[in-house]
Amino acid sequence: MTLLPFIALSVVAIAFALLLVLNRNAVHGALCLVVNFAAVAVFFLMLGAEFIAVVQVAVYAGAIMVLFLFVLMLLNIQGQEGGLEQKPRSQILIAAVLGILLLAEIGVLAPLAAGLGGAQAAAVPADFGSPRLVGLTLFRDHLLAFEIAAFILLAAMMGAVVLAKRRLA
Amino acid sequence: MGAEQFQKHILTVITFLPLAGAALIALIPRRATTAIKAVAFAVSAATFAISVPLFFWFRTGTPGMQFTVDVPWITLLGQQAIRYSVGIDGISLFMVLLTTFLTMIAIAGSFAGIKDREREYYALMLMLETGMLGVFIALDLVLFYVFWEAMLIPMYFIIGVWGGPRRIYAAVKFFIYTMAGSLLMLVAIIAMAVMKYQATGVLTFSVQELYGLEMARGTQTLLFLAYALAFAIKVPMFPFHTWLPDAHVEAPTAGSVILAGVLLKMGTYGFLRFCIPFFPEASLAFAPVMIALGIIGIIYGALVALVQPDMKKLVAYSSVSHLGVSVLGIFVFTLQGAQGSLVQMISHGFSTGALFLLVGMIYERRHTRLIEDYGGIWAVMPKYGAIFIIITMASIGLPFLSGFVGEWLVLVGSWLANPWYAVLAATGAILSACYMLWMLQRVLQGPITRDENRALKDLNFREMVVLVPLVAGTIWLGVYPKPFLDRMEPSVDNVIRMVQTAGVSSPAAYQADAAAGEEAR
Amino acid sequence: MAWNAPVPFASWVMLSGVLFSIGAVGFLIRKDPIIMFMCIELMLNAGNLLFIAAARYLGIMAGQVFVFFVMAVAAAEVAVGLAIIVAIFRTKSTIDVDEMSGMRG
Amino acid sequence: MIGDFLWLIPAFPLAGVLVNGLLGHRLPRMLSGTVACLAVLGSAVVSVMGLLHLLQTPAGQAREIHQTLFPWISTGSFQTSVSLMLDPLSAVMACVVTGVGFLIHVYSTGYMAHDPRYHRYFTYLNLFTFAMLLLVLADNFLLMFVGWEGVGLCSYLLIGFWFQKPSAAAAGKKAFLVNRVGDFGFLLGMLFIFAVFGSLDYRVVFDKVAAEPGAITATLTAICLLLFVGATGKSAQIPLYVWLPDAMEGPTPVSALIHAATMVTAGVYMVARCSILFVNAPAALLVIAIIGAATALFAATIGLVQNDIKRVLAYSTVSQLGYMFMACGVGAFAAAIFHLMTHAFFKALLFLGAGSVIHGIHEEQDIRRMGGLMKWMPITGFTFWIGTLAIAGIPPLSGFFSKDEIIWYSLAGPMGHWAFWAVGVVTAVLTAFYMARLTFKTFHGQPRMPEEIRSKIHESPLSMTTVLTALAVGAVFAGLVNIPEAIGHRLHLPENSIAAFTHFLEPSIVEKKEAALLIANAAGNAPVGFVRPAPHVDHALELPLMGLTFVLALLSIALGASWYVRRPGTATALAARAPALYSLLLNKYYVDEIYSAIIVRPGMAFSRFLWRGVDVLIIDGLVNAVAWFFGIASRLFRVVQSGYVRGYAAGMLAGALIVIWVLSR
Repeated sequence: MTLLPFIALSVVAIAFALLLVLNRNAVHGALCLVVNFAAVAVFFLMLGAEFIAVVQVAVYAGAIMVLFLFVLMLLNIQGQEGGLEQKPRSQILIAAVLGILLLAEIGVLAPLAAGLGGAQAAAVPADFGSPRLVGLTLFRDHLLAFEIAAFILLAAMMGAVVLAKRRLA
Repeated sequence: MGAEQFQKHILTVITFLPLAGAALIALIPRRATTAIKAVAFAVSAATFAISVPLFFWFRTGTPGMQFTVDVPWITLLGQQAIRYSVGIDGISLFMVLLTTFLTMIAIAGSFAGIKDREREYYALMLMLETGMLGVFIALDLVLFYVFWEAMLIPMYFIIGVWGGPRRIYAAVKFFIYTMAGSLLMLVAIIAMAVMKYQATGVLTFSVQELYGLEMARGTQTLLFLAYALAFAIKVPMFPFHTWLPDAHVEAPTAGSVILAGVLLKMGTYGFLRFCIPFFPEASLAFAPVMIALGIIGIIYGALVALVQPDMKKLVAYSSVSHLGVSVLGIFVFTLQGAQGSLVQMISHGFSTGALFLLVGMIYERRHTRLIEDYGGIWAVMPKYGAIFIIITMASIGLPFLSGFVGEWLVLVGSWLANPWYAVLAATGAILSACYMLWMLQRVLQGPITRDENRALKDLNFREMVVLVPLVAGTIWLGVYPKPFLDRMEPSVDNVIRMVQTAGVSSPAAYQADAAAGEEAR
Repeated sequence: MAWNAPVPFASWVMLSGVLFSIGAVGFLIRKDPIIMFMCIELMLNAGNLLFIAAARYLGIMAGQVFVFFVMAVAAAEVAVGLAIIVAIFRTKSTIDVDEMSGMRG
Repeated sequence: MIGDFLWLIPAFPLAGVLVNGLLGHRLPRMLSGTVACLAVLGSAVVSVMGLLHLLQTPAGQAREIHQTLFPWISTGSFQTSVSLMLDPLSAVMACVVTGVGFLIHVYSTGYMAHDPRYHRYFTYLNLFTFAMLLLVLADNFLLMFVGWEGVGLCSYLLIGFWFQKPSAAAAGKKAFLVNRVGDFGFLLGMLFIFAVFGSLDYRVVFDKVAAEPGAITATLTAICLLLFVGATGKSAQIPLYVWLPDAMEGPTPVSALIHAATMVTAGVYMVARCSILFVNAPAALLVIAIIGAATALFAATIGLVQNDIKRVLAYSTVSQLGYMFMACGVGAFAAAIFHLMTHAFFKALLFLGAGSVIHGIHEEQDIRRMGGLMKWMPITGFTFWIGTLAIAGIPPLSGFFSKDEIIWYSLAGPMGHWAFWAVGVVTAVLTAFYMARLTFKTFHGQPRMPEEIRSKIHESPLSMTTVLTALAVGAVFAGLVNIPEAIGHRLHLPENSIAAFTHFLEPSIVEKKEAALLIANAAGNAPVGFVRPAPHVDHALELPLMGLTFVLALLSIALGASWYVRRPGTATALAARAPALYSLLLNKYYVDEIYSAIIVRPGMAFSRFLWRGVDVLIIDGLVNAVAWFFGIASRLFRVVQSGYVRGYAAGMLAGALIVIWVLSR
């Protein structure tokens, strides 16, 4: 997990993120996002979180992006999106300012956070990111959170079904 | 319930009987108005009947609380902090009697006046009575505050639903004005309980225990101001009085009678029961301010009453003036002053209650409250005229009528404190005569100018039955006030002594008076 | 700069910050709700990245578990969001965010 | 034995009030009238019995009867009870009130015979008698104040008896309010007394003052001046006399009873009762004397030109009261009370005479449209003449003795001064003149009534004329009670019959010689110029001075006869030559207009300003402004809910930035 692959991958991730934002066509955007998620999954691998990397690919890239594409295709809302120019000038200006502010803030805070994480990666057991360890932590320390997550998903499902169901009456 | 058991729980019975009556009325079908009126009057009469023995069972000569009941209610932090503890002493005895008496009279008085939604009206009146009684007998600050706020709600509806044209504005103004004031008091109540808890580890809201609470001078001033504001709005004292004329003008007759007869007394009662005993030093420090406001209230109220075109507004401003006397009586910290202020409260209940009934009666006949719409109606309504004159004389403080006893004692009390207070307050007597007699001249005397007035019918039997007890009350209190004064003296003396002992530099007059008072008894 | 030197934690923070701000700016700029959802996903992902990085550098498993929950919430959020968009599209045949201001105060 | 009957004196009229008040309209007129008269007769009998009892008690014993009825107001050190006291002064007053009162009650049964509210009139009259008796018999200041305001109330009710007449209603209100201003002073006086002496009972207060005379002169002066303010209000002295002339709106018997004989004398009674206080406050005495003299002269001048028969008598009453106060002022309290008693007789006689004149010629009160009534109403005319001679001070009638005694003591009394004497004499002359004018214009000369009335003029019924004759007898012989030493010695009368009245009043009033000592003692340090004992005036002067006033009075009556009977035109001619002065007097120096301009109108304007300006505009405005402010504030916040989704997002992001920044600090 050395510097070179890190920089290469981050350039890829950032590039595709920018492509997503600037892209006029929603479908192309979705694809860019998929590539971005893949890059992040590789990052997870670099950081020793294999299980999460796989989950990332399966859930994010797989399920969520597919859902996006599915909705895009279903609604067929091609081409409404004008270029950046029709957007109201003020909105872009605010967005730009806030973006720069955010970047500056992170620039300032990153070195501080360095102290937190320590220059060197901590010594970790071999199977650090393995599903066994993740499952163990998940069900021993965070069982309640897990149950709540289950409820959230259930509610979301019911909500989505109710909202999108075609009204028969 | 055995006799002595009944005597032990008499206060609870008196307070919650009207509530039970209200519930009973709610069951009666809406159309059976006569039944509703009968039940309402029966319940209020029963409450009054039960409260009368209080006057005789009351042991004169003991300053402490009597008929006390003390039952834990809510436990906080493992301690029974909030208790249902009730009791009356010389001060609150007469307030309770006045409440039950006036509510009975008000209910009887509103039979003709209220034409629609009688069921809700009488239920609300009885709930109001429970609220009022609760305030006077509560010995636990939270219980007191609960009743203090609960009592606002029925009054709000009575003004808001059965009132005059601008009733919504008046009801909302009345409600928010009083509520805003009393919220500060709530903060003060909690602050006191917390301070007591921190100091002694005992969490209690009982008035008795909180009496001797030690606190820094600064906090005491702040807490005093919080309480004083709530009660000043209620009295109402000079700058906070503008809700009263609107509330009175828009309220139905019986509403005005109760509003003036009892609700205003909660302010002055509050000063005597809570403000002064809790914060003696602050009371002494603020006494000049309160006295000044009281005197301004007397003169200002009278002057503004002079030019009112509307009779009810005139009587409302006269209440500001009369209660200014009462406040003055309290804050001169002499025995006579405080007793005078209590008598003034009772006499104001009788005379102003009767005045509102009288104005209500001709309003029911002519549907107008403007003075110039009347003239010379004494010729057409002799009985009405006679009672009107007696009540007017009581209101302006003619000797051998109740107004004089209160005013005289307050003047004696304030002269002992500082002669100039009495001089200024005594001008109130002249001014009150001016506006009352001028109103009387324009309404009762002179030729009958409008022909509607020619056809006015005199008081019928029911109206006489409503007015005669009040007239009798003013005469009895005026001619033979001794039973009243004897029952009040120990408790009032107790409160005044608290201030005197706390007061570092109380003027020599107090000592002389207190000493004289001692050997005179 | 030695290319095989270990990656300091600060650079992970920088990376996720950049990704997050791109997502935020993208959300503000674009009018198409679908794109906005994607930007939100991007932001969430940036968060996850930082979680994992911190878990790795501090050696605590909780970070990874938390990412797990974030994903659950993200999934729920997308489901409901898209359902809303479908519902809106069905009624107003356009899903331009600026027109949808019915919920005005 | 008599001691425990005292409560009967006020009780009888009270019973009359209850009977007439509650059942009156059911009773036939006759019964209601007789009940009222009997009530007053009852208390008259008891008071006379009391008087006789006092007369019989030998000089040594205390001539005082006490009876405590019930405790009234008692809190801490302030203890008062409703208790009555009969001593020579109150006995005399009680007899005057009930005696003259009874006669006027009988007169009223005739005068008010056909009034629709007959029973209500007698209720008020009885209530008045009750209040007056309470005032007179009280043994402490507070109970006296009860009577004091009670008579004020009854005078309000009786003046405004015919309340349909707007002028009567206004006059009633004016009387009550002016009285109330006076009572305000009295109230403060009482408060001061309580603060200083710790009690309001006469016995306690007077003994403390008598114990160390001259000790607290300054406070006593303040107390006496405050009490005197009350007296000016009640007894119509400057500046609070304006209500008495308007009080003539009431029925004439009321004017006779209340505004001549009894109520207005309450002030004099109070000053006499507290003579021990006043004597120890010479400055106050001086003020009383000055105001008394000024009022006497001032009112007499106005009386010269009035044309309403009752207003002339009203101003004459104010003037005579001025005399009484002047007498008190110079220290001759007994003389004041003596004049009060005689005045009660002849002034009541004059008023009732005027009443029967008005009754006879059917409600005509303007003397310019009367004349030559002697032919039609001989009895009224004759008794009226007796009253006129009495008030003018023609011997041997009562007026002569009482008025001349006052004039003499205004020179020779403890605070006497020749200026007072001069005012006394001048006023006596004016009094004689305007009374002569009134009598001649009414009863002599050519009748000036319109033709149709002349046939209907009739003498008053028996019930009225008998009362007139009874009062005439009183007016003639009342004077003999107190014959002055100068005349007494000259006629070698037995010692006890000389100045009997003054000696009788001794125990309750400060005797002149003792007063002189006390005043000298109290005035020792007072810088006031006037306040010093009068130079010793030898008694030889008394008779010649009396003769002088008598001659002057005769002259002015003759002048009156010549101006109004022999050559009727002269008065109007004289008036034409000095129109400014005449109109000034006719309009009573424009005092009423001045009062309303200085007090009433600005007062009303100020209250209107207070109401409109301060109350509605400022305070209520403030309250509504608070409400308006919250309205505006909430409207402002509404804008934030713009519905522009991305606006919210930007807001959220900005918030996030700030939070990050804050957390990282």
